[in-house]
Amino acid sequence: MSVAEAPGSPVATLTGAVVLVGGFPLLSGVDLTLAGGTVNVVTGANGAGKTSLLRLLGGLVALSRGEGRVCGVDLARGERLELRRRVGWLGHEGSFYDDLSAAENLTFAARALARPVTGVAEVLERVHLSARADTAAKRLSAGQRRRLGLAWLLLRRPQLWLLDEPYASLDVGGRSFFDGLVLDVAAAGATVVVSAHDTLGVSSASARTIRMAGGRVVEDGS
Amino acid sequence: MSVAEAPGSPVATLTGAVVLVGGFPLLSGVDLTLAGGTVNVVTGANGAGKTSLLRLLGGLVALSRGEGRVCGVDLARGERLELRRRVGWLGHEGSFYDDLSAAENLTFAARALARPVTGVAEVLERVHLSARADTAAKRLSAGQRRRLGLAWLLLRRPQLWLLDEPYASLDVGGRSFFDGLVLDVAAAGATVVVSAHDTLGVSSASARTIRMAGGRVVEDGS
Amino acid sequence: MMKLLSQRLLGPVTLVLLALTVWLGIWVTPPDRIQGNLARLVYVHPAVAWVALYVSFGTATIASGLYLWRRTRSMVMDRVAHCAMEVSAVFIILTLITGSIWGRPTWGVWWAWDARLTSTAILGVFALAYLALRRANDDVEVRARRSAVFALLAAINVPIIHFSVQWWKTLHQNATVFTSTRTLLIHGIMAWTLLISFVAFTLLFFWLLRARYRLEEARDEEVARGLEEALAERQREGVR
Amino acid sequence: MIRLALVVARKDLLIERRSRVLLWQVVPFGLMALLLAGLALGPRGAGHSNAAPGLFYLVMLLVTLLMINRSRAIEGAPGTRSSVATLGIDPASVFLGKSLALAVELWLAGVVILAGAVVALHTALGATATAVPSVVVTLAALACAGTLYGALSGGGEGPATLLPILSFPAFAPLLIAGERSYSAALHGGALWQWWVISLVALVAYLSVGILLYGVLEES
Amino acid sequence: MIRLALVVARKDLLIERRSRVLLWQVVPFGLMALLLAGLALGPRGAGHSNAAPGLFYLVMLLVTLLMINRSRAIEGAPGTRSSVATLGIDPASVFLGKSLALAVELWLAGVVILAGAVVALHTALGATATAVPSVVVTLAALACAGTLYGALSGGGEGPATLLPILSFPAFAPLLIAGERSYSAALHGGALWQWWVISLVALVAYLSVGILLYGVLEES
Ligand code: HEM
Ligand SMILES: Nc1ncnc2c1ncn2[C@@H]1O[C@H](COP(=O)(O)OP(=O)(O)OP(=O)(O)O)[C@@H](O)[C@H]1O
Ligand SMILES: Nc1ncnc2c1ncn2[C@@H]1O[C@H](COP(=O)(O)OP(=O)(O)OP(=O)(O)O)[C@@H](O)[C@H]1O
Ligand SMILES: [Mg+2]
Ligand SMILES: [Mg+2]
Repeated sequence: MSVAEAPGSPVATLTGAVVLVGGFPLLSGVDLTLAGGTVNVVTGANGAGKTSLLRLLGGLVALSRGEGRVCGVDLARGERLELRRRVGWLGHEGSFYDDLSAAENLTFAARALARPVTGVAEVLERVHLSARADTAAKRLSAGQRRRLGLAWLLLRRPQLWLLDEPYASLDVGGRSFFDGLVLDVAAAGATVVVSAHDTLGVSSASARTIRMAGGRVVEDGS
Repeated sequence: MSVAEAPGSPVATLTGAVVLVGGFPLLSGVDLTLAGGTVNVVTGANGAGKTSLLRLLGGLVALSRGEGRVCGVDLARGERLELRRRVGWLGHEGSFYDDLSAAENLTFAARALARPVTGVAEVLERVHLSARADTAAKRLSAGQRRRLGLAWLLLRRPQLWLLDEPYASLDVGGRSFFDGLVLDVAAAGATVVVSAHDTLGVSSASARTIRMAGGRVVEDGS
Repeated sequence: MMKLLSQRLLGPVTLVLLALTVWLGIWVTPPDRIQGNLARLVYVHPAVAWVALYVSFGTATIASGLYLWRRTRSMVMDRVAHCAMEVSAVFIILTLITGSIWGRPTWGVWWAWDARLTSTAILGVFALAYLALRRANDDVEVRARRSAVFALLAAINVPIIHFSVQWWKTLHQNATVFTSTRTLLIHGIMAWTLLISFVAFTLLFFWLLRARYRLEEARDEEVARGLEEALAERQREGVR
Repeated sequence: MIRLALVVARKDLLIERRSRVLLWQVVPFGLMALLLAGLALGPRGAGHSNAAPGLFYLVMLLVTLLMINRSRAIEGAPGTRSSVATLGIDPASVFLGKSLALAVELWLAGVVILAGAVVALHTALGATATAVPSVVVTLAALACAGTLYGALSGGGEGPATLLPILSFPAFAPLLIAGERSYSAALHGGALWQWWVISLVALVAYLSVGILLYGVLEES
Repeated sequence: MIRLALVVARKDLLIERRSRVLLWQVVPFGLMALLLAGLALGPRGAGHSNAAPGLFYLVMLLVTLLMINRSRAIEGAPGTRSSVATLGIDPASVFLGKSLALAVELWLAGVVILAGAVVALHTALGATATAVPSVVVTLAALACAGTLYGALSGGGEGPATLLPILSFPAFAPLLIAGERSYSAALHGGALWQWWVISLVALVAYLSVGILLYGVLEES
């Protein structure tokens, strides 16, 4: 967050990136450059490697071969903890504590990030969860959990946003809120990478579409 | 499965159905009749109670107030085990064993249902998972897990199909396969209830759309 | 040149020294006055214990430490640590077995809740736990880090074992061979045999370590060869 | 019913073989617990051989708890994932199958722990051999009770930690019966009497399980 | 670092207070285990008071294992859910915070179990009171070691059952030290010597944790 790189300069570069898990190549050689302040949509059939690519970019899996630099961190040198601090991740599970309420989760995040706790109510309002502020996260509906995940990211304001199938579980209102959010975020200089099967609202706009298959990038509509 | 009710006769009837969990009403009085051999799409905003309705129909939560009869089982009398045998459920988690491979999971199901084990390969082929037959279920991608869930249902051939956001995680091919499957299933006399935020391929066809809000049915386009 | 020579000679020299130990231990040295022929275990048990505790566990610990230190971090260190720990597990088990065999006639029991015996057994469990930990992680880097930290934590046990005979009153032999003042308590041919046994078992360790390391290397190479194939196959998935 | 039970047991054992949790984690844990229990009682070595039967069963109890947690984790939350729920297998078969798989695992673990007890606690090997039939029956009873209590504590919100408190009271009689008959084998005394108690417990848990497992799964 | 550690500890304790796992499940389990261990050693009542320190620590060990599993379950898989991963809290603070929370929980549980031991195993109350400082330190060391081993065994594929085997060998010295100093308090003897061992262990685990927790979490 502190190191605001010049907009347009690459936030991530991968060369021949291979990710092996249990001997199976989740990624089989990805070459990719992501410019700062852009929105990138990753598409491809089931099992093509979209989630794996996002996980690599987020420092959640190790690079087995090839080279990679994300947010100024060298993936080959194994400083993934450093990287994870700079990226935000929204997956199917939700990165918060199930037993805490929506508000408590965000309060914890705000405290840990040394942000004012007053921001919490405002963020909850933005994702339309104010009515559920005191409900335990595990009791929220699928779409509400997604919204809480977005709220968490809003608080964190990471440099690189990695969103795995953001449309899943969101209702119509949630989707259009999401589209607006992504454009805002990119305009503010952060980079967004989205994996999707749906045609996103943002795809029509400025987004670059990257198509994957067999663990590689096969088409790059940049 | 054995009791093939006359097509058109109601498979499920709910009157004033209320579901309380921890004092909170997930459903706040649902009146609904589902005819056999139909496709029903449940829509509504996040937190409207779609998943809760499906869970009630599947015997996964108890009825707190009101009356309900699903697949010939009286919900108030608490014979939910009986009910669960007759319905098939596809949720976000997937109802199979993570440590077993895709094929082993289906083989177990086939054995337990006293079906020929040879059907497994064929079902895997239908959902395009043959190439991943020997991969542990926990290693499958999100969409592949969905497909495995469909394969499991295909083997079971339940009387009532409850599908929670089936489009999520499926790629374009998967979605059109799903549409075809649902129409087949309904044509064969089973009843399908789908919750969705997307406009499904089947909605355009014969489906009935039920809109929920605040734990109730607010619009019924039957 | 030196390297080549040592590589060629390690195996034969180890064998010769082991044979020498056996010959000296069984036919040349005299039986003990009290324990009789059983005392000949003195040429096996202390040497095996020495290798288990210091040589092999020490190698594993140092390699783990080097892995954790950023500058020397490499998969070589991880592999050395792994192989050394495996060999160490074997030697710890041998220590327990030879000790038990010796303990039955001298103390009348196979096992006692003596501080040294117990702490040795605990070290053995550490070694097994290390191997279990490696099995439970298949991300290479995660595995390397976790097992390195674990090996360091386990190493704290080694000095405890060594001093246990002094800290707690125990059944087990006090430091008899080398006392704290470093004077040798037994003499003549027995001392020489003892010394040779130590050298022989130490060399045996390095021989085993090298063999194990090569096996691991070969396995990695095979994996790398399989990898090309796996990559090609994965890439083909997209085309279909 | 038997056929289905075998299908279920086979599946559980297959999963166990895949993950090797028993071999690499539970059995070493059991041995470790044995060593530690020995330690906790202090180095007054003489007492150990007396305590051996009790310690053996105490350790087997802990092993059982771990294995039940595993067995429960495999099935996941009831309703969404359990085999009864999604396949309509009759609950009695599920109960039998899971108990059988658990019993097989406990027997395997028991052999190793028993060997550990003989070596580490100086129990007589011959006398231990006479105790084997009673151990087999007691462990089987433990397996049945464990499966039953696993279902009781399982699912919903209750985390794995609920299990011990629920099952411990039920395990206590088994523990005592097992300990007494093992002790009797070691020191002489009426062996069959405690043996019969274990057997009765086994039959009781089996029948309760067959009759009532469905009620538990339903909820 | 301290501020963040407090934030983390507070969050863990809040979650614990919400779920009441400690109160309703872990502590009753501990008492139960104490009773059972008493049973397993047979009705030779006299022996109990001697065995009390060992049993107390054995039970506290089991309690620790359960609590670590809880603490791990709270954080979920590393990378996707853990607070370090998603918030970039420095790992030393996370380690300190989680250890602190665990220590507080263990102290609370310890009070109850100690009371149970006094009542059920007839240990002298006054002597037990003298043992309290050593118990406090030993439990704190257990908490630090536990947090460390929790991170070691955590996440990825490893199920919760890996934890016991990893941590038991490390807990053993703590168990011995605690038992001896409690015994010394009961029967007279050099108290401070074992007390110092616990203290040294606490400091050692604290420093190792502060230095290396990051390495573990990173993976
Ligand atoms: C299971 C039983 C036993 C175990 C686990 C065991 C373990 C060990 C260990 C770990 C050492 C190395 C200590 C060090 O160098 O710091 C050692 C050394 C030794 N052991 Fe044992 N031992 C056992 C039984 C015995 C018995 C029965 C005897 C003889 C009566 C014996 C005699 C010795 C001697 C003479 C040494 C070398 C002492 C020295 O130089 O410090 N051990 N043992
Ligand atoms: N051990 C393994 N053996 C074989 N295949 C594996 C193994 N582990 C992972 N895979 C495969 O790797 C791929 C992982 O893909 P990933 O999760 O990145 O897909 P995705 O593009 O996100 O798909 P989806 O659209 O379904 O979410 C899947 O095809 C999965 O089956
Ligand atoms: N204890 C509770 N207190 C307050 N609200 C609760 C509680 N438990 C559940 N809820 C609410 O009940 C609703 C459950 O809705 P359900 O999961 O059926 O929604 P859904 O229609 O499936 O939504 P989605 O589209 O997001 O999947 C949610 O709004 C949730 O916040
Ligand atoms: Mg995916
Ligand atoms: Mg829902």
